[in-house]
Amino acid sequence: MKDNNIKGNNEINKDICMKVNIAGIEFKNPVTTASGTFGSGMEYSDYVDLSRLGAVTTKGVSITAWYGNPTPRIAETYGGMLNAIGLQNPGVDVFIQRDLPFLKTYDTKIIVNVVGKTAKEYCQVVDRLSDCDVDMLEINISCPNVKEGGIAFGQDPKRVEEITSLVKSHSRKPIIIKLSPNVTDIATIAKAAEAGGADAISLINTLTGMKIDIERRTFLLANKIGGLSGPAIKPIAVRMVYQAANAVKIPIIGMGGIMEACDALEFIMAGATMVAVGTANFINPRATEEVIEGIEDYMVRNNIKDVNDLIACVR
Amino acid sequence: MKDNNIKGNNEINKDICMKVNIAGIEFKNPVTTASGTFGSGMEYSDYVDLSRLGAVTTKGVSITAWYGNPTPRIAETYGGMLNAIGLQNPGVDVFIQRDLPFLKTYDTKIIVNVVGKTAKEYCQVVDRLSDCDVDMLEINISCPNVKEGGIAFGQDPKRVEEITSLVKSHSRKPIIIKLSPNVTDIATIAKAAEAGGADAISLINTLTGMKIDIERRTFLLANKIGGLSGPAIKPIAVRMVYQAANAVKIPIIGMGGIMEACDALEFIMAGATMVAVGTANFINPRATEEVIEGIEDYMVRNNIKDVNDLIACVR
Amino acid sequence: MSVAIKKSIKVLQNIRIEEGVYDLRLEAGDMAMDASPGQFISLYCDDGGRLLPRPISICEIDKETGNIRLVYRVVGNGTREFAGLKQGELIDCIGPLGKGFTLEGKKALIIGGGIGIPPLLELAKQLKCEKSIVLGFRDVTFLDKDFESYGKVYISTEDGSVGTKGNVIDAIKANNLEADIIYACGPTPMLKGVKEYAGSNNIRAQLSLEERMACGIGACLACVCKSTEVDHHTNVNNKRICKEGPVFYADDIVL
Amino acid sequence: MSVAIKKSIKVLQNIRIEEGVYDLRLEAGDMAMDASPGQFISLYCDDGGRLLPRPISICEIDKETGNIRLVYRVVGNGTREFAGLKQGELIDCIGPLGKGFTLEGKKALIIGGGIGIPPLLELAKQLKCEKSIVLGFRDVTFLDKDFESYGKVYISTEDGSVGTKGNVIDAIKANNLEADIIYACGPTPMLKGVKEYAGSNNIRAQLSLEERMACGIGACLACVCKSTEVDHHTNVNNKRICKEGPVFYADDIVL
Ligand SMILES: Cc1cc2nc3c(=O)[nH]c(=O)nc-3n(C[C@H](O)[C@H](O)[C@H](O)COP(=O)(O)OP(=O)(O)OC[C@H]3O[C@@H](n4cnc5c(N)ncnc54)[C@H](O)[C@@H]3O)c2cc1C
Ligand SMILES: Cc1cc2nc3c(=O)[nH]c(=O)nc-3n(C[C@H](O)[C@H](O)[C@H](O)COP(=O)(O)OP(=O)(O)OC[C@H]3O[C@@H](n4cnc5c(N)ncnc54)[C@H](O)[C@@H]3O)c2cc1C
Ligand SMILES: Cc1cc2nc3c(=O)[nH]c(=O)nc-3n(C[C@H](O)[C@H](O)[C@H](O)COP(=O)(O)O)c2cc1C
Ligand SMILES: Cc1cc2nc3c(=O)[nH]c(=O)nc-3n(C[C@H](O)[C@H](O)[C@H](O)COP(=O)(O)O)c2cc1C
Ligand code: FES
Ligand code: FES
Repeated sequence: MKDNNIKGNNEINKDICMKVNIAGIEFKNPVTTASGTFGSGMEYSDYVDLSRLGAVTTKGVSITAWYGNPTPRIAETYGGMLNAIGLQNPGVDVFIQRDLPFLKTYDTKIIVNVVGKTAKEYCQVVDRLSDCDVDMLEINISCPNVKEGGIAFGQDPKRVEEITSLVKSHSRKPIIIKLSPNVTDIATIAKAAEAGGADAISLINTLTGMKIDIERRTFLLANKIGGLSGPAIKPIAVRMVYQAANAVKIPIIGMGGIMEACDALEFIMAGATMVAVGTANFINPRATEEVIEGIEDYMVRNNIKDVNDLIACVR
Repeated sequence: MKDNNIKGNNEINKDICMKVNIAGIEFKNPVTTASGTFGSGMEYSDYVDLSRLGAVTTKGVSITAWYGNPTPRIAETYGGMLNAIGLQNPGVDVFIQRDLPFLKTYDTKIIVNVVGKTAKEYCQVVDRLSDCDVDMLEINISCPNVKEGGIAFGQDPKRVEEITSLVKSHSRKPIIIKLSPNVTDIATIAKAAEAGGADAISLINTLTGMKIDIERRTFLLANKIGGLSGPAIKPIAVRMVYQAANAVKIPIIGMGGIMEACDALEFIMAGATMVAVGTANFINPRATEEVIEGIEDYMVRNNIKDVNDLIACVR
Repeated sequence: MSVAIKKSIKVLQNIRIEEGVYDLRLEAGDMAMDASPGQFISLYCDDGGRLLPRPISICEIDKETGNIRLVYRVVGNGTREFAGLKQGELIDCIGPLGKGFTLEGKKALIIGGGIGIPPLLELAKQLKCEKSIVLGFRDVTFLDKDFESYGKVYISTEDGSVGTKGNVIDAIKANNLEADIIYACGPTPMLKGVKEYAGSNNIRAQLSLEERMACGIGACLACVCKSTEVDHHTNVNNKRICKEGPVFYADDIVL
Repeated sequence: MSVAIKKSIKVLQNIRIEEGVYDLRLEAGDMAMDASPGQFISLYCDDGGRLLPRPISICEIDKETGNIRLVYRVVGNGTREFAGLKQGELIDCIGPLGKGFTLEGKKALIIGGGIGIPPLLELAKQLKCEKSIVLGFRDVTFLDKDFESYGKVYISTEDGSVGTKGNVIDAIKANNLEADIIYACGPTPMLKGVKEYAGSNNIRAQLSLEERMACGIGACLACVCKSTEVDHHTNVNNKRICKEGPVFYADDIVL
């Protein structure tokens, strides 16, 4: 039922094809949400028709409930923000019982972001989700805000390959490995994920940063260090997507500072098959839909029939 | 004559001490210019009294004249800019004959930024400058915009240590190693510079980034990739200065996105003994002087007598 | 609860009512229709360097005209930008956000401290029971006159220049004020004092909290406070101030 | 040369004179006093997301009032922001910048293409010799009337709707225009054509170039063009458009 319905009205009217394909899954358009910036979709469903999105990517899900970090958890920075939420989430069981049924009422694909403190925990979550009606799993080995797991897995090519093949061996769903930008050479890391058997990679997660409150002479974040996101980081993200696209054959989901369609198009032209909208949701709750509409407008204006023709078109 | 004159009027009036010391050199205040954003001081001398600055740090100087990269060499980004100048400069001889005598007419310290395509070239420049009346040398092993040399030296701890000790063995001036932020672990790199015998480190150089012109479907920079600077990168820079300050004992010159005194104070509190103002000069030619005045005002307002009391005060 | 909307709305007036404190009237339309006391609106900056919206509590609601009044203090670059807003200009807003006060009780004590005072004005207006209003300031007072039509106003100042010298609890004690319900908004130390006072006097208390926010609608989990019970949203002891709050029963949260 | 200054200056007028083309008059004071034809002013955006100043050539200078006229086309976010400037508002500017035209020759050809036309107006005004003015447009013309008091104006349009069909060189040939000096500003393909034409006809030519700029004052080396001789500044074959230019002798540069 759902799949027959993939062509939305807009696409038919404008006579353009927005469909993209990753690991055999067809997405009605190349726009998803960046994990952690869209909850499980519920909160934004008042503003956005979730069925318009290529996919909803959920907040990180762990095997048990996680408390997250103490507050303040965020700080504004010039053209961006720092966050150190610390992956607070109710755990995979609540996700499956409550959030998944909600998401299934919409005609969109579901990508679940998976987190763990140990390799075993990643696998446990992946095992649980492999039996559920979700489309892909995004393995977050790049969260800078937790003491164990997260980024520690994502900065060393050997560990990236190991965790990827381990998770892959557990998963009956295609897996996306989410990479950390806090590395010397993103191409090596991307290749490691590919070698481990990843079906796709997504990047970038946040860049680690810090803000100091000079009046109180303390750190602004309780966690001292947080992850930088927003338009400030876009040039770094586009560069990394470009470098990764030159290094691997698997598809890329690009993100980092996408505010409008023109930003999303930079990522696609640099080599991303899909893009994710993150921090922009906080500034404009309708950002995801507006990005989709803007890409369509660009294609109509430039007489481009298929969005796939734009992928990696700048070389 | 010069040294006797170090206490400017402002400092006496405000009854605060702005002097800092790096490798036995005393700077009248902790503010210098970021290499490459201030020419050799000449162009900005119409706007700023160079004698007010703690030091002038010059554009990168190589052994022979360098042409730099093709244009476009810069692109604006959200809250920042990309540059791929490619270290165009007239070479060390012209620097010594023309720029140095000009700088010597001011009562400020002189830090010369040194670049080379090979280890040998770095040493040649260092040899030439060791006989000149300059105060310190900043060894740029982190320029992302040249094919040879530059960043290639700055991303691997082993090579950082090697080039540092090689240059140090040639130099009769104290040396600062300028680090690249495009690394997984800045602490390791900082330690390598310290182990190699660096008298100080400076960071951050620019982060590599890219911008795509979606209308013309090409790269905005002729060089494709450039270095990101400006307020957008400040949280990353402050974090790295903090991490480096925790890793090494040698002094740190902090930079990256300083627009105003409040930004400079973040770096100082994170552990920088001096700070450099870069991209801000392009937006406000008087930025350096205003940063100095702003730090003084902060100290007066908060009843802080000695700027050294602020260094690394947030832990 | 009503659905918050994001839109550009017109500034009707923006005047300084005290050193660094401004009174902003907005032509909020639907937003005003849906708003209730204790809710807030988030205002966006015009300067692209500052992306996150600034949450400001609703001070007064005029459902007939659709106008909303906000009172804010200039503390940083965002509020400094707002201070420059001129009549007729547009400002992007999202709201009304959060869960406001629950109107209840027979004898209410309304307690505000500093810039926590504005959200209590609409509450004082809508609350129909017997009420005493206690307002705490450092030195100069503001907005206290606006409260006078809704109940007896008691003032405390740190320097004793007006009313009781000390804090709001000192003023309550000095005036022997009694209540079966407390409504409070103000700095955390004050809220701690109120929670303790309410606890030891066995009075139900509703407290309005503050935390740094990004989304303002419950999605990002930036703005949590510690809760005594596990929250329904993430199954841990964290409640979202922007969604389950900003107003909580004192017993439900840990300060 | 005069020293450029950075300051906030008042907008006297900002009107649309053609689809996407605006006429901005500024109360420039000292800046106007020091300015000469061919120089430019860099305008700063108000939005903190856009940091770099936008270089715009000076179209007219009124040394008596200290007013300056700029004519610009909306091509991106910065110029779009400028289009919204209202009378009485302030805008941060730095200028006058660069080296303008050298007034010389007995019989001048002034050649402008598209948005390269504005800087030639003040030149046409100040140049006292015999002069022909050739203006090239895609289709609709603008500013051509302003030139008429300073010389005979010839127009070329790509679609032939006004004047000669084709480009400025076509118009020069069609009208048998002669000169001992050429002044030109316009898109690079046009400047290439002019350089070639001047070369093969043995006419001295001054060309005004464009490049992306950061500092605007010669410090950052963003804005270089290839020069035939080594430049005095960095001893390579690169000249700074913001400092040694934007106006160069055709023979001195490689296009
Ligand atoms: C629910 C709620 C209601 C509020 N109601 C009012 C009110 O009625 N009147 C009033 O004057 N203030 C109120 N505040 C505080 C107000 O939001 C901050 O003073 C304001 O955001 C500061 O912005 P700034 O840009 O001037 O400061 P900056 O320090 O420059 O802001 C930087 C970032 O920190 C955030 N921030 C700074 N201080 C606070 C704070 N105290 N609380 C939350 N975020 C903060 C800003 O929103 C911004 O994202 C309220 C806060 C909350 C959470
Ligand atoms: C010496 C000089 C004189 C000029 N005179 C005029 C004039 O009189 N009238 C006029 O309409 N335009 C003129 N231009 C071009 C004008 O500077 C650009 O159109 C303008 O900067 C575009 O800004 P934007 O924000 O709208 O575009 P964006 O594309 O959003 O700008 C992004 C960045 O690129 C730069 N940029 C974009 N296009 C150009 C360009 N063509 N040249 C230089 N930088 C550019 C911007 O300054 C900014 O830093 C001149 C350029 C130079 C170098
Ligand atoms: C508040 C917040 C929470 C986030 N939580 C997660 C998360 O749970 N899992 C994850 O993989 N990435 C998380 N991220 C990273 C984003 O998914 C995204 O990679 C990053 O923010 C860059 O994109 P942006 O600039 O568009 O926000 C989070 C980002 C933010 C701002
Ligand atoms: C146009 C430009 C040219 C630069 N040239 C040099 C250089 O020659 N040598 C060097 O070490 N760093 C160079 N840098 C890097 C700066 O010195 C500084 O490290 C960086 O810009 C971050 O600081 P900022 O954000 O304050 O500009 C250059 C930066 C810019 C923007
Ligand atoms: S601000 Fe995002 S959950 Fe409250
Ligand atoms: S713009 Fe900096 S040198 Fe010309």
